[in-house]
Amino acid sequence: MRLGYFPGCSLHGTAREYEESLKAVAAALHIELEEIRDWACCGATSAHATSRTLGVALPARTLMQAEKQNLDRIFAPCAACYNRLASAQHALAHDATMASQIRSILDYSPKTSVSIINIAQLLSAQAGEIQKNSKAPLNGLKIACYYGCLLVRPPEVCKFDDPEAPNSLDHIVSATGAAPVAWDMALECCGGGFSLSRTASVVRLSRAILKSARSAGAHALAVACPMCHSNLDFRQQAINKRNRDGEAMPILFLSQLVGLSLGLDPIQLGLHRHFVSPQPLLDRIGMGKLQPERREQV
Amino acid sequence: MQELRDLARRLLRENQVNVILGYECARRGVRPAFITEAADCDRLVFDHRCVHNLAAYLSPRRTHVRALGRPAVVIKACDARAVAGLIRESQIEREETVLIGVRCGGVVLDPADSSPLSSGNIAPRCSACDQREPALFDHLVGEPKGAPAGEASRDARLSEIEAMNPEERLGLWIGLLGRCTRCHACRQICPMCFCERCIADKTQPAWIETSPHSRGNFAWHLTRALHLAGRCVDCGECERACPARIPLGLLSRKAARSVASRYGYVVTDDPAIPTPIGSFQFDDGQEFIA
Amino acid sequence: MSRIGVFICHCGENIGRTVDCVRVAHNLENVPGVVHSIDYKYMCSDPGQALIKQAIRELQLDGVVVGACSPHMHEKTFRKAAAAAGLNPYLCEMANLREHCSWIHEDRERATDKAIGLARFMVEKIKYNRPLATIRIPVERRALVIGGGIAGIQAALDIADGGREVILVEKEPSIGGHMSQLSETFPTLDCSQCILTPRMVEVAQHPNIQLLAYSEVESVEGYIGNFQVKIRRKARSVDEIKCNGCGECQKNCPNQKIPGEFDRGLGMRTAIYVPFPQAVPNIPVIDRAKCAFYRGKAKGVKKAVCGKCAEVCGPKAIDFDQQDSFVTEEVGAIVVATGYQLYSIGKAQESETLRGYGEYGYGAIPDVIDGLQFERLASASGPTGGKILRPSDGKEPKTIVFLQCIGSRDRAKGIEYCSKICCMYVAKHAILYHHKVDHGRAIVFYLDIRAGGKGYDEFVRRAIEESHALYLRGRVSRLFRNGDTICVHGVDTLSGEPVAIDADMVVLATAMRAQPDIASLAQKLSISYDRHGFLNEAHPKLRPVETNTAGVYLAGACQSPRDIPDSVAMASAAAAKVLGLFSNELLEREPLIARVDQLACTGCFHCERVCPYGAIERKQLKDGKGRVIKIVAEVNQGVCQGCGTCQATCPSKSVELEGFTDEQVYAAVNAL
Amino acid sequence: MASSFEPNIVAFVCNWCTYTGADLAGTSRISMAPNVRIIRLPCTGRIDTLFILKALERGADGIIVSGCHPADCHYTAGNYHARRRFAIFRDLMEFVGIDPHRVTFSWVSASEGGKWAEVVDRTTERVRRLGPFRTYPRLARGAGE
Repeated sequence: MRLGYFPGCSLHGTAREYEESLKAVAAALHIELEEIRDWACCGATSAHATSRTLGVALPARTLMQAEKQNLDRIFAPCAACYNRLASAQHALAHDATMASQIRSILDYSPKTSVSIINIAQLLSAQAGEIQKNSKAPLNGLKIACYYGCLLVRPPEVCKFDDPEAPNSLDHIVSATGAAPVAWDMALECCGGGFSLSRTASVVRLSRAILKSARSAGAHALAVACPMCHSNLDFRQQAINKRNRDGEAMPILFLSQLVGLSLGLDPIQLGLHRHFVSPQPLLDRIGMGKLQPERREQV
Repeated sequence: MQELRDLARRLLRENQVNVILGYECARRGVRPAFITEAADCDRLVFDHRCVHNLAAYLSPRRTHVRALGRPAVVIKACDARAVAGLIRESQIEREETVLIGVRCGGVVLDPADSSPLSSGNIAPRCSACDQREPALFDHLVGEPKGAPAGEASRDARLSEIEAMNPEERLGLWIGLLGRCTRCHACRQICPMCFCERCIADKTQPAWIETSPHSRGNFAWHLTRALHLAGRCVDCGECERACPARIPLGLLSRKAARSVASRYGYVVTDDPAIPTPIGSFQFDDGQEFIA
Repeated sequence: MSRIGVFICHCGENIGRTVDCVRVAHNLENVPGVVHSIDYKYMCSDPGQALIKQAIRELQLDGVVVGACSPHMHEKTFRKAAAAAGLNPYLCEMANLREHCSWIHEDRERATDKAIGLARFMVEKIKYNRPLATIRIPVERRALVIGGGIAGIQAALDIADGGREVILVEKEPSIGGHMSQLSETFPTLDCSQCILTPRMVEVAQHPNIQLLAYSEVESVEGYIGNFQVKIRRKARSVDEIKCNGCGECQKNCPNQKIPGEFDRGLGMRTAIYVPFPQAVPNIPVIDRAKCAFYRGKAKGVKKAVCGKCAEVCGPKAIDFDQQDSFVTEEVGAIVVATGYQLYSIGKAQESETLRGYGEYGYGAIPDVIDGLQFERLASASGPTGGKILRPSDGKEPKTIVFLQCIGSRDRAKGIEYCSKICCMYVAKHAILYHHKVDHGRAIVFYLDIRAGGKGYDEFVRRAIEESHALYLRGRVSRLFRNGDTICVHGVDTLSGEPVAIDADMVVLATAMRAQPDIASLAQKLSISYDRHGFLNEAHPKLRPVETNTAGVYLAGACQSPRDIPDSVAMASAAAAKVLGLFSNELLEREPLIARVDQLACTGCFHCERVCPYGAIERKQLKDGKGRVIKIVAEVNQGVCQGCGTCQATCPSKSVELEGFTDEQVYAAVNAL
Repeated sequence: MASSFEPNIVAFVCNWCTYTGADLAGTSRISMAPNVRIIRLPCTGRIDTLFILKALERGADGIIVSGCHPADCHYTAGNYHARRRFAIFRDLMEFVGIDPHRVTFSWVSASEGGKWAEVVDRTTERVRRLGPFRTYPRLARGAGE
């Protein structure tokens, strides 16, 4: 299977481990990821918050690049990137004024038939393969699947899972051998892009999520968004210290969990890069020690 | 060939049927044969010259054939679609007819043409055909055949006409249909035209003008194509029979394209599948309706 | 046809103002075949009709064209007048010069030209009209009622009291429907069971009613006055005649822990069970999916795994080998009263456009229940004996939140219509809760309060003012578990403030939806349904209980969301229609139906394929010696409704629709 | 084309929806072009493509075919059958070069008097722009005869 690949900025920066683990998992599942040449930032939260046109034009340009490369399916692992690409495509297909504006900006009119998929779509289609190739099933692990705001919403754009009671991540986690827990906060906001500007809000929101996962008995949280990961992972020390909420909760990318079940090396999966060490988790499934000397500080 | 003759002989000897509808050699090429004696079965042939759609003789309106008794009929894959049509539309009973399916690698355009089958003389519909044998039969005879020669670009002409502007199209059809003399050979030879009294012959009221005059010709051929939509088996007999050489298949194939693109319907030799006109889906396309 | 009279009406000024009626009449005079053409101020008046009658008699007219208003208005009037003068009524036609001409045009000249054209159409058409005779068909004066809820019960009793036999078919083991599950009813708070049960017993004991419970309609053939209905009697595994309803079998059934459908999963039942103690008929049924005997058999265990019920049954009524059986009944009319189902919250919906409400955690959070479950909690005969207790821990909820419009009025993910009953039953729940729980706090999230009806708005006011329910106008976004409470996040749109409430229990007022299998029933009956699956009435205002298939009537929530009084009123109306139909031995029908030219018919049966009513039959044509020449189509006069789809489909035009024959249309088109 | 051209348009409509809708337009006094004359049939299912051909032969410049919306058919399914018949017929007409814009197909319910007036006015305006239907007269003289 050949897929167009849109890493987005985070996967080359703060979420290197997401890309590392993705590439390792893709190789193990024989998925060929072909990076879109000269892709641009999706605009994240800032672009469409300031100008709707810019928020569509940036992803539209990437769609154009992909089209020129003859890619008919694009995989965007970051939930926010996915959301921006899909929203832009939706706007091009349903908003004639916007479409003509974008046409004049890019001097090109991107087709709206290219399919854009996120990690939940990709891996839930591979659930059978994951289960079949599982070398180290994660039996006994309880995972809270965290969808966040952008993976399955808005429904008219995402159209692949129930926007209020999704189960695609749970489906994937089940395939790794771990047990997804039933919890209430799977779709709540972590604070998103306010990490630096309104840290207190982020801490309050992220704490509620961690608390809910903990009370549901989860050993770790599985995420699909670098922004959510950074809020829940990086801010957790502050949260836990201030509130004495309990033990630290490792935050893993979905691809890392899948990688572990496929028997890939934890270091190759970038597990050593997290602030909250996933070591207790590894201990629980009887995996070795993460090499402390290889741990890099970001 | 021997297999076919032996089978025919056995069917007649065992009184399973009274007549074999098949092909025999004629002065020029082959022609339909109606064999009622076991001794005559050696006259039967089947090869790439057997273009005729013998299903047409099964129509209850062919009383002279009916009079011969219970028939066995030699059918190619395309002819089987016509047999299925006749069963579907209650014209014949499946159990009353013995179907001898023949494997076919394509036939020539002109039954009088005795040269070997090549991309030069093959009937265009055969180049586009991917069915080497019928699925509807009682007996299947003949050696397996390879794919026929020629380009499978059957509908290029159709698309070409669709791409013309309306004036050009109208001009084209005025030219073509203007040649029609209303001899109705197209209707007489068509296996799916089996009406007791054709609409073109109805005079009270005369919806279709009877004189050979372009205006009535348009009404006739449009109506015929509509009646054949989802029923035409594309056997090409109408074009072969037309003394004015009007490419009538274009109209019925346009209708076929219309039902295929709108309703995903393709004519098959399964009598259980209903025709597209006469059935419907709640969400059938209606882009043309205000 | 050669002696046609044309009568142009001025309709006072209505036509005359824009159409020069004198010119129209003069012009038509010159059309071949017209022997008489006049205009008059009011054609429909007595003197106007007298003019027509006089002309028919004196001039021996054999066709009458009245140029006046819409035939929908006065066709019957003029045909009656023609008939009174001895002319066959179907030789009288109308040209619509008012609605379709004078009222919609201003230019007198052009309107007059058009009026002449319209009248010409009719003159040419009528030359081909044939005298037709009204069709009379016998009526089988027994009725079938499908569905034994309150609507079906009412319809059955009314028809039976009118002296006609009724067959009442109910698919569940007992009649009673949703109403039997309710605690009290709004706005009077009388106990549902107390008013319903006597009616159920009356059904069972009525000499004119034959009750077929645990049965379903398998197929319907025929037409008004003459339906043949095949009914499947599902195997109860209990002999209905032998069983005396003692209940020993239930007491001894080892499987006591099956969540009961009647209690909406809040109470338990056994594998052999009657759905509720007041069931009619009071005969148990074995749930074969749950019964150990059948499970063992399905697994291939040779020896009977269990047979407790058969052992304890005195009259030996248990019949493990019972099979579905079929009965066929002849009836003249059918009342459909199949009721509704509740919107299944949070579950996969069968329609892709409906998405459910995962955010409310129904099914995941045990103390989130639906309205019907609350009814069971509040019911004196329910699983808690009428106490409001939480399903999770049996505690009394001190704060309860009701959410209205779950599924209803939500175009984004539910259905757009209003379910009509929820505002009222939520008010009822709030009042019942106030009665049953001391110092309890009830909060209602609503979009609008719709309380139209006798005593309805007063009832809602009572919930607010006397039962102190707090009504907040707004939606709830999400429910979270918070320890053993449920945190309700919503918004009060009147104050504009977000609200968070810690509730002990949440009740979702879910939408009323059409029955899931309505399409197949509608198909059997040849009636139509809307896109939500509610059955279509013949006319939304004037024929609310009839359908477009003559002889089939509607009652209750199968037609649209309805409360009990509406359902009962509708059922009585349907019963009145049935009794009206049954008041005659013969039924008269308009003769505007199809007929086949059997000489020309080829027997391809395209007509049979397109006929919406199954009116086409196959007929063998035989020669003098009795040999079959061919098989041709024939129209069943009782079934055909005269749509004419057969004629347009017939390739050889061997079907004609009386009143709209090809010759008639052709003649009109030729008059262009 | 001379702007004074007034097209001759025939409407074949079903009795239950469009005819009644046109009645409603009348009772509501909605003014519309006087070019359209209605022929009433029980159902769109009864409306034959032959009607269209014959009307065009007899000098109609435009045609309207109108009936009940899907799911509203008085006879439950006549309009669904008609929809397929007309869809294929329209494709064929277009294929032989007869301008399909001369024929308007529409669903007008008994309550859509306003929509009926729109259909009438729009069709009249469009056919007026297309000019008289000369295809058939031309055929009668006949390029190929």
